[in-house]
Amino acid sequence: MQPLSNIESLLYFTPELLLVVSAIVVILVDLGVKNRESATVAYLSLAGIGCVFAAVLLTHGQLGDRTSISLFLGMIRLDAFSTFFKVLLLLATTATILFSIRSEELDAQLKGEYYALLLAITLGMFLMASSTNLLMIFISLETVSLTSYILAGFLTHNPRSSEAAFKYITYGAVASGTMLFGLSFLFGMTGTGDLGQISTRLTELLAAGEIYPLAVLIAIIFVLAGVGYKIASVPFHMWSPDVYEGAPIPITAFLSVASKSAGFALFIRFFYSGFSSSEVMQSVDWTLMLAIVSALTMTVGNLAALPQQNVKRLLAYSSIAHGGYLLMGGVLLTSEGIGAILFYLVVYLFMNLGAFYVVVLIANEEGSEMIEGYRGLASRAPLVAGAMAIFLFSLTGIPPFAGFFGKWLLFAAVLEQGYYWLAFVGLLNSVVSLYYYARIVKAMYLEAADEETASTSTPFSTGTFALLSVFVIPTILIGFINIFYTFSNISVSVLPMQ
Amino acid sequence: MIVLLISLILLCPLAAFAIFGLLGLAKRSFPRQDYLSTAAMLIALACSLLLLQEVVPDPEPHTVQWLSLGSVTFSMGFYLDSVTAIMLIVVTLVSSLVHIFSMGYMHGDPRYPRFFAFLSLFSFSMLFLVVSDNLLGIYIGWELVGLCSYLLIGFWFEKDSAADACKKAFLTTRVGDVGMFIGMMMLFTKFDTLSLYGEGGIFAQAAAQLSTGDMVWLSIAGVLIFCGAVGKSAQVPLHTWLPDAMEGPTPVSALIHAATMVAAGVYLTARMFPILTETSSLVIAYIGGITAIIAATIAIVRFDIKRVLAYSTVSQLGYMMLGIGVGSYVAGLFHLTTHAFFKALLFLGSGSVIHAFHAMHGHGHDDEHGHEHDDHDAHGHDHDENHGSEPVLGSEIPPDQDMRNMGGLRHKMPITFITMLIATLSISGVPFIFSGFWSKDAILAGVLGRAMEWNSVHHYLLFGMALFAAGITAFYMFRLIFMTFFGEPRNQEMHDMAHESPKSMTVPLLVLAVLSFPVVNTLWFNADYVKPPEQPHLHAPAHAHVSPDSKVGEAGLTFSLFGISEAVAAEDGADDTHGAHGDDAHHGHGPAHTIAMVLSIIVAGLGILLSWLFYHRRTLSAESVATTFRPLYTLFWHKYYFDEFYNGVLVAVTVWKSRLFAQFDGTIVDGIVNGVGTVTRDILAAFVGVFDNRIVDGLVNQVAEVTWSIGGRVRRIQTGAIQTYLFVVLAGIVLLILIFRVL
Amino acid sequence: MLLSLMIFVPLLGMVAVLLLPRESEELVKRVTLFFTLIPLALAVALFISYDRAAAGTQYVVNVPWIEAFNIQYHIGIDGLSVTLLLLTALLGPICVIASWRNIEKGIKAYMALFLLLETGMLGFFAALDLFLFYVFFELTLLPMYFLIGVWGGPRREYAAIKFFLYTLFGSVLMLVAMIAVYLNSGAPGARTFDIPTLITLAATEGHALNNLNFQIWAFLGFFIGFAVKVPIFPFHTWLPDAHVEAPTAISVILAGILLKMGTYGLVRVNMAMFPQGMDFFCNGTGTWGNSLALLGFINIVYGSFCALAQTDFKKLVAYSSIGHMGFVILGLAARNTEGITGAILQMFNHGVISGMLFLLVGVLYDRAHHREINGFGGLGAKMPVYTGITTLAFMASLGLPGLSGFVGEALSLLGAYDKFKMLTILSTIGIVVGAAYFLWTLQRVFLGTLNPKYEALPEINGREILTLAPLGILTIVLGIWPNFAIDMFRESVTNLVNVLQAI
Amino acid sequence: MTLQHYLVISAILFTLGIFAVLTRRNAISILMGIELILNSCNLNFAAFARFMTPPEDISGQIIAIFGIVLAAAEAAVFLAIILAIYREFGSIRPDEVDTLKG
Repeated sequence: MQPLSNIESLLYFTPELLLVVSAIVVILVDLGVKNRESATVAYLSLAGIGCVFAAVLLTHGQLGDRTSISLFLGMIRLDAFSTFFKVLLLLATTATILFSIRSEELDAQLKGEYYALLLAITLGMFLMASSTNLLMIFISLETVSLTSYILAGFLTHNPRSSEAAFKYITYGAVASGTMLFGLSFLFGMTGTGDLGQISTRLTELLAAGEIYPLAVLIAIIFVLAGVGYKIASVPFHMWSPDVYEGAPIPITAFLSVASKSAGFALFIRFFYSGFSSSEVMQSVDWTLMLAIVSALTMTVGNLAALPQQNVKRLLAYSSIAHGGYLLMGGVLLTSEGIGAILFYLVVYLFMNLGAFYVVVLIANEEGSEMIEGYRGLASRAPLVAGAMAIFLFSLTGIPPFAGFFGKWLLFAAVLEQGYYWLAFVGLLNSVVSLYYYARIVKAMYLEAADEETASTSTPFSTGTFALLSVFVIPTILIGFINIFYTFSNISVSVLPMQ
Repeated sequence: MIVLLISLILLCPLAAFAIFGLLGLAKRSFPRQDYLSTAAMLIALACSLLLLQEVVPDPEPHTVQWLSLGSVTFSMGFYLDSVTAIMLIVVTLVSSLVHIFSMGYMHGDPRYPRFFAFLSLFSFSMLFLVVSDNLLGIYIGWELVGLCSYLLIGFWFEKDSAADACKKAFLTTRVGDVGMFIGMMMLFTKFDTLSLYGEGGIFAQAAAQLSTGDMVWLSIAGVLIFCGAVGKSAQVPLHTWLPDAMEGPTPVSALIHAATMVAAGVYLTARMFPILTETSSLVIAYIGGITAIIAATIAIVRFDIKRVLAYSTVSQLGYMMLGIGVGSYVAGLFHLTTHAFFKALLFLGSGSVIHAFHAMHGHGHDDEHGHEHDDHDAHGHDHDENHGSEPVLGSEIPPDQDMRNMGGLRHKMPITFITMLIATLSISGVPFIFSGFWSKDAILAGVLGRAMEWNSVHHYLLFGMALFAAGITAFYMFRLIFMTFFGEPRNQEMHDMAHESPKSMTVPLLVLAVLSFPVVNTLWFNADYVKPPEQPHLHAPAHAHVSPDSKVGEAGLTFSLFGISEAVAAEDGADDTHGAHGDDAHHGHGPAHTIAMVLSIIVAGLGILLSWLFYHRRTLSAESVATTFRPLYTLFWHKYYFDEFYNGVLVAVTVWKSRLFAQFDGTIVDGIVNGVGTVTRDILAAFVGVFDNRIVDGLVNQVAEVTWSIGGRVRRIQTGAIQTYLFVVLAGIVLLILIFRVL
Repeated sequence: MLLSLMIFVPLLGMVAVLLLPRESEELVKRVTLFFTLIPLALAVALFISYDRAAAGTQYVVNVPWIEAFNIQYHIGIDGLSVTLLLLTALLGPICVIASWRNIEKGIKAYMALFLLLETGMLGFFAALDLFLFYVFFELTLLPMYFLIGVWGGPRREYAAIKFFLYTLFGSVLMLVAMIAVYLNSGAPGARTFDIPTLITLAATEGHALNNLNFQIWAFLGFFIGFAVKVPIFPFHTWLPDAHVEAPTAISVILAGILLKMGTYGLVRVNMAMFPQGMDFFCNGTGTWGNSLALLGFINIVYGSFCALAQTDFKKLVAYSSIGHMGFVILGLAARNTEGITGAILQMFNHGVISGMLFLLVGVLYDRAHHREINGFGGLGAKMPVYTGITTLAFMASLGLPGLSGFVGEALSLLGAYDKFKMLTILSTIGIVVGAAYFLWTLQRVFLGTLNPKYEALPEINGREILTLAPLGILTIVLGIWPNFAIDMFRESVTNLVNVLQAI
Repeated sequence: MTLQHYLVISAILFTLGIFAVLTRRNAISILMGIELILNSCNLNFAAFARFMTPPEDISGQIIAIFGIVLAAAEAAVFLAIILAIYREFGSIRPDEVDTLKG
């Protein structure tokens, strides 16, 4: 099918347009809001997100029986895959906005920009999930990156936040520069920016022996540097613990879930549409490369998480480790592998956001992100502690929680392709991860709180519990519900694979 | 009818115990547990007597399916032949008498009801053992009597010696039981059943396999099963528990550790008679012979009246084993029966003496176990005489059991004296009018008969041992009588207080005394009543000078001299009508018997004479003899150092080993996981480029700590300096390119 | 339906307990007791109505669950599972009663977790879908972690995490094996987790599951998972710690049920699904042919000797469990009717007996507040009933005939002797050592002169007797009439033996 | 001038950029290094567009233009963050901004 022209495309571009509109409206309204403490803009953003959500679904409905539509002359593509990620990203954004409302560390003065930036970053991620052209990939990546630099450094007068932003931008700029360099070579070799055509041209050229495999290898590794930086895989992960620790907690949560998801969307599009032909595979066995990267990522993430005392930082490393698990699915050139990634991302969204929400709550209460702050939580706030325990055990991958089902899909996919060693490394890592997750559980349940905190603690509101349950219930139930498996499988089936 | 009677026999005592147990859960007890238990026993006795008429030759077992596994079935059932019937009577009779005796003896004990409940449980277990038709049932009864023995020896568990003794008894017999269990496993693997009788039973199958030649495994199985008997019947080398078991109340010693339970080993061996091969028979005979001598020699130097009797029991049990081992099936069982009565009598008599001495101690009837608190100065002066203290268990002889405190009691306690004298005459083998003479003589004749028949050195040697033991038996038994009942009272104060025991105690003594005369044992003299089973696996050795068809299992033991009966042992079919005596086919037996009888009378006489000289006339001094044969005396005194060996070596090694294992568990096994962790850590450390020689030395938390330390190293790369991070990126890219360029 | 009800009633109970106010502790306990008595009633009903003559599974419920992977909610019972279900359901109320007084804090959470644990255990024994089986297997982990970690002794945190890590380690290997089985069960789309189907497939000539090499590796994966649970040497070191630190009722569950989950898994999965793998490890030939029996032997002797060296009453019982589970392994390694029947019987009996033992230790601990064996002495005079029950439990545990412990042990040995003569004979050392440590303990705690410190020690009370009596009666009944239990699983065992001998 | 010349120059630029980023002890210098990297990419795109694609296809040039725009945006954000850093740490030496680590 021919790509639609720019004007025709606008119809299918409603969600993105709505995001832009919402962002602008938020800024404008913010100018007029007198009471800086009020959460008006936040709720306005939520309303915007709601509209976008409806638009996403409606737009997807317009697909009809077409599997995909190419928009803006082939710049982006609308298909089930992108819709899947859009829904996912909207969920993450919604959660982040809700966290932000409840978080006490965010500066009230800057709320308007903050929410506008959140909406903007969501727009960037939407584009990341649907780009099919090098130009669009680069632009969306940079949109997301630039916005997240600002968000990470959003806490004025907080040196840690500034430091996080500084490290993030330095690291991010180099990584994306490196990626761009790789992209330029891809463009040079194939003479096109379209991923589909790149794949075709690469296949032809390699078959004809007209380009060096080394050039392809370097291009792939340079691209990997950019993508790997987004999903925080070894050796491009080092920014993430520092940034996660320094950034405001809602942003950390957002980065760890949404940014990673968008990164994976990009990764899957890029590698599966661009480099999955057998000729490319023959000259550059990037799946083996990914397998090694994946094993290293989860191992480094888990091991480094072990001694952490700061829960936010611990979750940062845990997030790296989960990136490693997710990459396992990417090692395989199968739809099962991709399906497993998608499913795991859904699961991960709920459990990780849930965990970060508890971190927000405790930070509000204790003013600390340290494990000590969690001592005796079970007696102070049994429901919060119970929810946190569920998130953590789900992150470990213990049935009956959703994390187990996610891992199970990943491992099944890996084993099916005979990567026994990788599955083994992954499973051992799950065992190791139990240790540090259990440390938090231990603090909550097995250790007594200091007298002081025990007495000064404030009860959590009903809204808090309601929001918690929004994360807890899916974390318990997702694995048992068929539709999620189906959904992730349909999303995969539209990907052009060779 | 049979089933009904046997069920009654079993259920009555069981019910008596069950009532106690169930009420116990509610922390109550039946007001008259003693009557309940005794009545149960009397009913059982009556049923046993009725059963006598039901005995038929070659009976079929009455079985029910107990455990069905699909392919394999284990049944439980009764087997009633003449031996069973006689055993039933022996057990129920002795048990009833002991029950009655205990009503007097144990009166006032704080745990009086429990005592009777345990006696009931014991009776049930013992009877179950006796009537079982299969090895599994026997094993069950076997272990249960062991349990009862444990409970009753430790009845006065406040006494440390009793607590030690009961544990020792259980463990020692358990060692033998494990051997028995292995033997059972061998038989089961071979025959797929544990039933002994009936079609498809072990005996039938074993007989059918007669022609298969090599029966080494059968010998091994036989010896292993015999191991159980070694433990339970206190044969060397597992005999040490029985003397210590005298820590239990005296009626218990009489019932369990003299008359019935310890005889169960002999009974079992007799039951296994049909599958004994010549090797296993010889092993049994030797163990029996050696036990007879060792125990008898130890008995000579004991001063504790109950210990003397205990060693005497061990010695007599050895005798019975010897009898079975040489194929004198009937003689062995005959001795079992007679011994049960006269030994029970001896024990109860000694109980009566102890009881008498007890009263004067002011503890009253109610508090025998009070003697743990007894004054120790009595022992102080004893030790001089003792040439050193008695080692290990039972090192302190309670004064009321010490024969050196007794003497001249025959006037004070005439009934006790008379009855005990009868029993002593019986055990010593005083000819003709006492049952012990006949049974012991039957064994001696059996051994000699087998020796002559097979012309076997082994059996001549065994005969010598048996004869020697017989002499010593007479000696130490009369030593006991002389020291206790004759002479001057050695402890006047105690003597003055002594008195005859109440009726409930003397009546059982009298009954048992009557039972020590051969008249009441006539069943044994009826050749048709008790017949030895065939031993298809026992072959006469090549050099035997009897015709090969001669059935050695019937080593004839004729009583032709007095015509009391035809033969103790049955004849094979053709000879049944004639009886054995004077029959040419059994020419070996007649002379053997005569020689044995004459010799046994001589040695018994010698023993009694010497004893008289030493302990009554005091013409000879025991002390001087002891000094002369100091090494031998010391050996006897220290009971051949068995206990020292077991405690010093076996127990110590076991405990040491267990400590070692536990230590191993704490350090090594956890440590192996640790080791894997360490290796992983070192490799990873090298990879990470950070070396640290400090080894994490937590013993248990190793894996976690090691992994943790890796984590610590990994995080150290995270220096916080952004340019380091970027360098890692660059290095990573270069590394990836290099790796895949090389690949 | 009955079966599902039984499994999920405790879960319902958990919800109910959670909804109760925290202050009404008595109510919480009563509600919990009520929700554990229902499964017991249902289990008894199942036990009675179970068709003993039929070989297959009964009360089957099979509804699709996660269709994307052909995962079904497939439950059903055969003789083996119904026996263990009964045990589980029986220990449930007993443990609730045992926890009545000695759980001081957070009784509500305790009871809720306990009910969750019960659902996990019941579901595990009924599951016929491998995935479901695994989910229930893991479901027991979390409550157990908290029950030990929160309500345990002084070193509870360490014990809890050790238990958790060990088990998780085992179960991830099991997960790999499980996925491998799933992937090899057919072409994509036709794959299944259904245990009965998998067993049939594994017995089909030429099927991927029938491959010897595959069977060996899959066997190993599952085996390690279960071995940690059993626990089989050298994966046992979590057990003494967990047992010692856990509260009484949880020790009972741990020893009574959780250990059985390991051996049950061995029977249900390893033996039935991988008969060739099983054959490889216990055919008595080759380098590996004796390995399973050897592990059983090591467990028996090693556990017994370790128990002998303990001075902590509870640790002693814990090590004795290791020894007793060795008999189960030995019996299973024999792969014949006697051995397997013995092993299953031993599983049940050990559940009952070790339950008693831990309860008894708890009774003493509640009174004296320590468990040092050498610190007692002469209690027999002070607490005659308690002593009597303890003696009964000890005797049953050391395999006294007439009590249940003997039958299982004896049958296991009988079966094993047929295949592994030397190892079996050596294993009997365990019987003697077993008698030694129990009698020695009996002597040190109950016999001898009364330790004056415990002059005022109160006798065992009615509530405690109530927890012990059913177990004690079962011990005696099963000792006298083992067919009572064997009837239930005779056909199942015959089936299994046929499968094992078909290869 | 052939394609090779452009590529060599861009490679040199890229390397210099990386070198600057890794070694400079001043945040501004690092920003300059980053700009070098980005510009080397732009050069590449332009060169490839000139030599490898038909003249009517200007997608390469477009990417280069976008690259310039984004580089500018990045520089702006970077400078803002450097300001914040200077405010908080009193220094813009990257090795002194290392409170987050481990």
